[in-house]
Amino acid sequence: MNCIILKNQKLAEGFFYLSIKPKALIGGIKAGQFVMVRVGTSSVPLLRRPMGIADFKVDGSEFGLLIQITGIGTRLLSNLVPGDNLDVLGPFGNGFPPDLKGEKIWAVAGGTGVAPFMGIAANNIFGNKFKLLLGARSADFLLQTSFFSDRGIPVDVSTEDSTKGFGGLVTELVDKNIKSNGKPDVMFTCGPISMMKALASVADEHNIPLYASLENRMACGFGVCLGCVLKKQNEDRFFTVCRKGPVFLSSEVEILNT
Amino acid sequence: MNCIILKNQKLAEGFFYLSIKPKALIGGIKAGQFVMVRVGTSSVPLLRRPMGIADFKVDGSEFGLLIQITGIGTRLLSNLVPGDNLDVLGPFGNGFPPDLKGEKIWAVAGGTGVAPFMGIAANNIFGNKFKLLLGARSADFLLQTSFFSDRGIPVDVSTEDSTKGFGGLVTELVDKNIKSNGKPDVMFTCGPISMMKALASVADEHNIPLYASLENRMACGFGVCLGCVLKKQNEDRFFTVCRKGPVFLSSEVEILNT
Amino acid sequence: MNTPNISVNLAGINLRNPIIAASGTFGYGLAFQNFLDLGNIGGFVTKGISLKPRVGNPDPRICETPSGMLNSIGLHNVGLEKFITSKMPEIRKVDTSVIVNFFGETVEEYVELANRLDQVEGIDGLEMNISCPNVNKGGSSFGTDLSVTCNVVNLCRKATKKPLIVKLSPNVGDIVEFAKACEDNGADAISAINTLVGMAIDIKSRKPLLAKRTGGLSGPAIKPIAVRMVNECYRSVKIPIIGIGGIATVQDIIEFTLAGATAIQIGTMNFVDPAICEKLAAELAPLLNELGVDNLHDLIGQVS
Amino acid sequence: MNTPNISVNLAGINLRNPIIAASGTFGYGLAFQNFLDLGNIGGFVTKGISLKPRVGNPDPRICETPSGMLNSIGLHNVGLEKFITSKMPEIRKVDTSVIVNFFGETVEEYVELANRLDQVEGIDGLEMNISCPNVNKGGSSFGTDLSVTCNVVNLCRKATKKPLIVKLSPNVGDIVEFAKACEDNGADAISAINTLVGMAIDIKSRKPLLAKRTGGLSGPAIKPIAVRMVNECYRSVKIPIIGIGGIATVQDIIEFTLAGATAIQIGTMNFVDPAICEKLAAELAPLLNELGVDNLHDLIGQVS
Ligand SMILES: Cc1cc2nc3c(=O)[nH]c(=O)nc-3n(C[C@H](O)[C@H](O)[C@H](O)COP(=O)(O)OP(=O)(O)OC[C@H]3O[C@@H](n4cnc5c(N)ncnc54)[C@H](O)[C@@H]3O)c2cc1C
Ligand SMILES: Cc1cc2nc3c(=O)[nH]c(=O)nc-3n(C[C@H](O)[C@H](O)[C@H](O)COP(=O)(O)OP(=O)(O)OC[C@H]3O[C@@H](n4cnc5c(N)ncnc54)[C@H](O)[C@@H]3O)c2cc1C
Ligand SMILES: Cc1cc2nc3c(=O)[nH]c(=O)nc-3n(C[C@H](O)[C@H](O)[C@H](O)COP(=O)(O)O)c2cc1C
Ligand SMILES: Cc1cc2nc3c(=O)[nH]c(=O)nc-3n(C[C@H](O)[C@H](O)[C@H](O)COP(=O)(O)O)c2cc1C
Ligand code: FES
Ligand code: FES
Repeated sequence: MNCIILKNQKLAEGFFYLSIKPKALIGGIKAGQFVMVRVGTSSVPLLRRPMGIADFKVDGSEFGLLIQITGIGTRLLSNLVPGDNLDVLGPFGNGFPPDLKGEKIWAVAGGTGVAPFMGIAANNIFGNKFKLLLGARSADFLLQTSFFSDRGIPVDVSTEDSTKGFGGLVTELVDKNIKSNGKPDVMFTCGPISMMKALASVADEHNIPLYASLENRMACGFGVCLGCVLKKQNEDRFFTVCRKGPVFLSSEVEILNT
Repeated sequence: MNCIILKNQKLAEGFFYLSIKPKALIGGIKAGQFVMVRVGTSSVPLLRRPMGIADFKVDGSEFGLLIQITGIGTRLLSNLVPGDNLDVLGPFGNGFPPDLKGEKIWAVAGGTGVAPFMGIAANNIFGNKFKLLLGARSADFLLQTSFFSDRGIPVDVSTEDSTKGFGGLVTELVDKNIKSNGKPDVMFTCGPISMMKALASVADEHNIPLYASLENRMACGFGVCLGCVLKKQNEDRFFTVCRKGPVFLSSEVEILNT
Repeated sequence: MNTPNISVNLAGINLRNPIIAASGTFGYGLAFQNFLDLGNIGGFVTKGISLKPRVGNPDPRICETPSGMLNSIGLHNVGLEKFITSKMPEIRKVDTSVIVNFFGETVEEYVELANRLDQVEGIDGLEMNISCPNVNKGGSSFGTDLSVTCNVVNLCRKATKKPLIVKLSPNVGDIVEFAKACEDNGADAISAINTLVGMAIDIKSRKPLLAKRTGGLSGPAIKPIAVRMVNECYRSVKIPIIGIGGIATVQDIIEFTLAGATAIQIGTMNFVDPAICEKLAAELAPLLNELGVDNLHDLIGQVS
Repeated sequence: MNTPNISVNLAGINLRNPIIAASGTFGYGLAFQNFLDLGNIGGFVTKGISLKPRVGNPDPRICETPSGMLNSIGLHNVGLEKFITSKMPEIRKVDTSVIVNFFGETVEEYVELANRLDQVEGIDGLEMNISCPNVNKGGSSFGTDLSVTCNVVNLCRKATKKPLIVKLSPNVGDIVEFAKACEDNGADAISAINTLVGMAIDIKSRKPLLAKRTGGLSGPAIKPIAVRMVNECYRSVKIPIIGIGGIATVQDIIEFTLAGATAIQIGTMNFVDPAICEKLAAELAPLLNELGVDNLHDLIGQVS
């Protein structure tokens, strides 16, 4: 799918946000889905890079990617300028469940993990049931918080170096919130695997269903290479993250329970 | 050697001219030498591309490359914009002999083969002994002729489709010039191998020493890979084009005499 | 200007064009219908099928390398039963040639698979993947032991009347010996090449980037090795060769054809561009026109 | 923070760092003095030397491939006599370890070369290139025939007291057999790997891009194969291994070290950046600091 870069915005050192216009509408994007992005046209880098869809318009006329530079591919993407072409496949995967009962939905995110929740916020999917708890190492890396507050969504933040909000890990912030406000009906999470693991044990302890957006190296993004598998909890079988996920109930995947 | 692009000028469809400023002066450039240009920073394309030095300043503070798009490397180079960095090694090779006796020196060029003679013209190396005979398939591809005429150097042109100057091959133009003006004392040539071969037999017939700038695939550019060899005339030995050339006396290389 | 003929006859399988999607990179074909019309490609090879379903290797299973990738997907597949009952009915609806890739852990398993698949309607050919660990030989690969290769090809040949293609391992000293062994034992065609064994290490964790330590290298990086092996085989056997390894452009297809390939397979590049088989199919006739060739067949093995 | 130790002892050769320029990509060392200070690199290996001067293969001899290149330079070198009389006096002035690469067309030539080079002052080690055509065996390579390898290594071992390194061909079914054969026959170290045989074809002229039809594939494309082979050898032999194949970054050096390399060689990348050996040498200690390692030696073979 051919797309055009509308904007490339630096958010913090090593983080940028691409606003993208598909040349044809992308039907039915769900928050938590991802796209496979081709970087350049040569064989280095060879494979597409998976990137979660951040903000998007429901009519599929625009979407954004919040990207952290971690290697050759993301570095090349960071050089894109408005008007450049971008070759994208997707949307792929299942996204966060949009039709949950419960009255209190907390999204717990770390770093670029805030991205999929932008789509939920922008399209007001859960109205005032929704709250964001965002953690980062330092205030500069608390990305896109105003995107949520501008839309009236409560945002509670933590920083490891105490430069903003609660001083500590975002899981501690979750604990604190549970203590003061009671537990949510369901949690969503996206971020570093260590954070999501810690959160999975908090969720387990309090018996809160947790939907986690997982990552793995991917070659195809749509279930055919079988490269992106993770082990099922308590079963000698694998899921493909790209097709069965990337959003899973935390109790179902071994990696969040070890 | 780090360089900065000063200008990227399209000359004709598929041909462009890069004006380049080395960050440190390049000592002692001679017309007919070449540089090895790194294209990008990834392993595709892997090897540097050899490019003849076109116009240059004798103090080594600026030089130009006249480039034809023929593949991935030259296409990427055509996208450079002023301010971009370019990683260049050289100058390499021996260039055209600058200290020839004779009163009449003709440079016979085809297409981008005009490039090395720009350095001779700009630095007025042979004064009014020097004349350019330039051929191309069509008027649009007669490149840089005003560069020479602006400097008072006579230019005689031919086009295969008769859109400008003499209608025919540049070797026919040489024949015509010899018939009307007498033969030159020496000829230089640069251009397609078929043209240079034809010219070598003209030179042979009239007993005119001919210095030809040859090409070959190159990996290093300075004599160590032994990849760029051509066979010596009448000997079972090879020259490296990069170190013994790229300018050779036409009688010395088999490829111009077969 | 005539439209050049790009259809080929591959050991009795009529392909509308020489472009086949390679095993393990095209699933069971069906998922690609979102990206291309299977009716426009020569055919596809299924993911390798075993007698029983297999969960495959632990993860991580893939990583990227310069102009290539490593994979250790392993034996992950739905198994013969489910393949026949739930995949084949869908596959049969598709208007393209279908080649089923299969493998066993023992010679007996290979033979049983050949036997069973022989009976299945809608399969145009069988491709034996012999780059698999042989449990009876301490896990060394079938395809790197000449006598084992002879034996398993010979027995599978007897087990099926369908066109039998043997897919060669490049991890051998002399691929020609193996190509000849396949020809001598009744193979109708060979596929060359499967992946080269490679390894990559994460320097921070000091762990291999693949859980299985090593994996198969594929992609443009291996193309020169594949072209060489196809050409070596072409010069030594008479059965047709399917060229595989790093094909990414229509020029690459011609390169393999000149080296000796009757048809080609595209693997890794299906991930990069899931419509690539169809796109290259559309580019083939125009390129032949440019090259002044009427019939792709006339180029097979014509490198001078 | 201490400065990590990056010096290594390679079979008795003390290298100030593990970075050696590979044979055939560094000439006789001298031409690189325009680009770097040889006193800052571990050492270099000369272009392969034969008894008599050799003109090498017809041109074209090189072409580019995805993330790699093919070469068929062949035997082109100045010959032993001229090497000793006109190159060695210059080479001796250089403050770095000097390894001389040599090859013969017969076992006798190898032995005579080992004998003669043994007497030459200023040579720190000998590297036998056994990926050469054996005229007495119809041109098949020494390094792909196990008994020939055993024999030639054994006899060269007796002919020299200098550290003897055997450079292995990757074009074999099982490189470990060859590594063991070298160890058993007295080699002090092995270099792995030489180039993989590859081929590329110009589709317009229908000619191979190399006049010799095939050539050796080198560059980043082959790195995963090289890392795997180094690791296989490390797990099977005790003699030190020089890792070679596609090294382009300081991270690649650590990757080969973890796989089992005591030292490494850089080949093709010397063409892309003639100062690369010196640059990577400067980057090595800082990277070890980052990785929390005091001594490069502690990383050898430490992939888990
Ligand atoms: C479903 C999904 C959604 C993602 N969403 C985002 C996002 O919104 N923003 C963002 O910055 N990053 C996201 N990532 C991670 C992103 O894909 C990697 O950071 C990126 O591929 C690294 O590429 P590189 O070339 O810069 O790094 P390199 O290290 O050079 O990449 C080498 C290889 O490893 C793979 N790889 C490396 N790290 C990862 C990883 N963490 N996950 C998957 N593959 C990896 C790459 O695909 C590539 O094949 C997501 C990953 C997945 C699987
Ligand atoms: C001494 C010398 C001076 C040159 N001067 C000029 C110049 O002033 N202007 C200009 O436009 N071109 C010049 N060339 C040719 C230029 O180097 C090639 O056109 C260019 O390398 C092609 O690169 P590519 O990636 O675009 O093409 P590709 O075909 O993708 O290149 C593939 C490989 O082949 C090699 N190659 C292909 N064609 C040639 C060729 N004709 N000569 C040498 N190597 C080749 C490349 O180096 C590369 O390794 C010169 C070549 C030499 C040897
Ligand atoms: C992820 C992946 C899975 C593969 N699985 C199989 C398989 O099941 N059976 C098989 O014979 N080959 C398998 N292959 C090998 C390919 O079919 C092909 O031979 C190889 O990838 C080289 O072609 P390429 O360079 O075009 O990818 C697989 C390759 C990849 C990349
Ligand atoms: C142009 C060229 C010439 C080579 N000549 C030799 C040689 O004479 N002897 C030898 O043992 N290896 C030779 N090699 C192989 C290299 O030393 C090295 O083993 C190989 O290139 C792999 O390393 P790389 O990927 O870093 O290039 C040559 C390689 C190249 C590219
Ligand atoms: S990325 Fe290919 S199956 Fe998930
Ligand atoms: S290009 Fe390397 S020797 Fe000439």
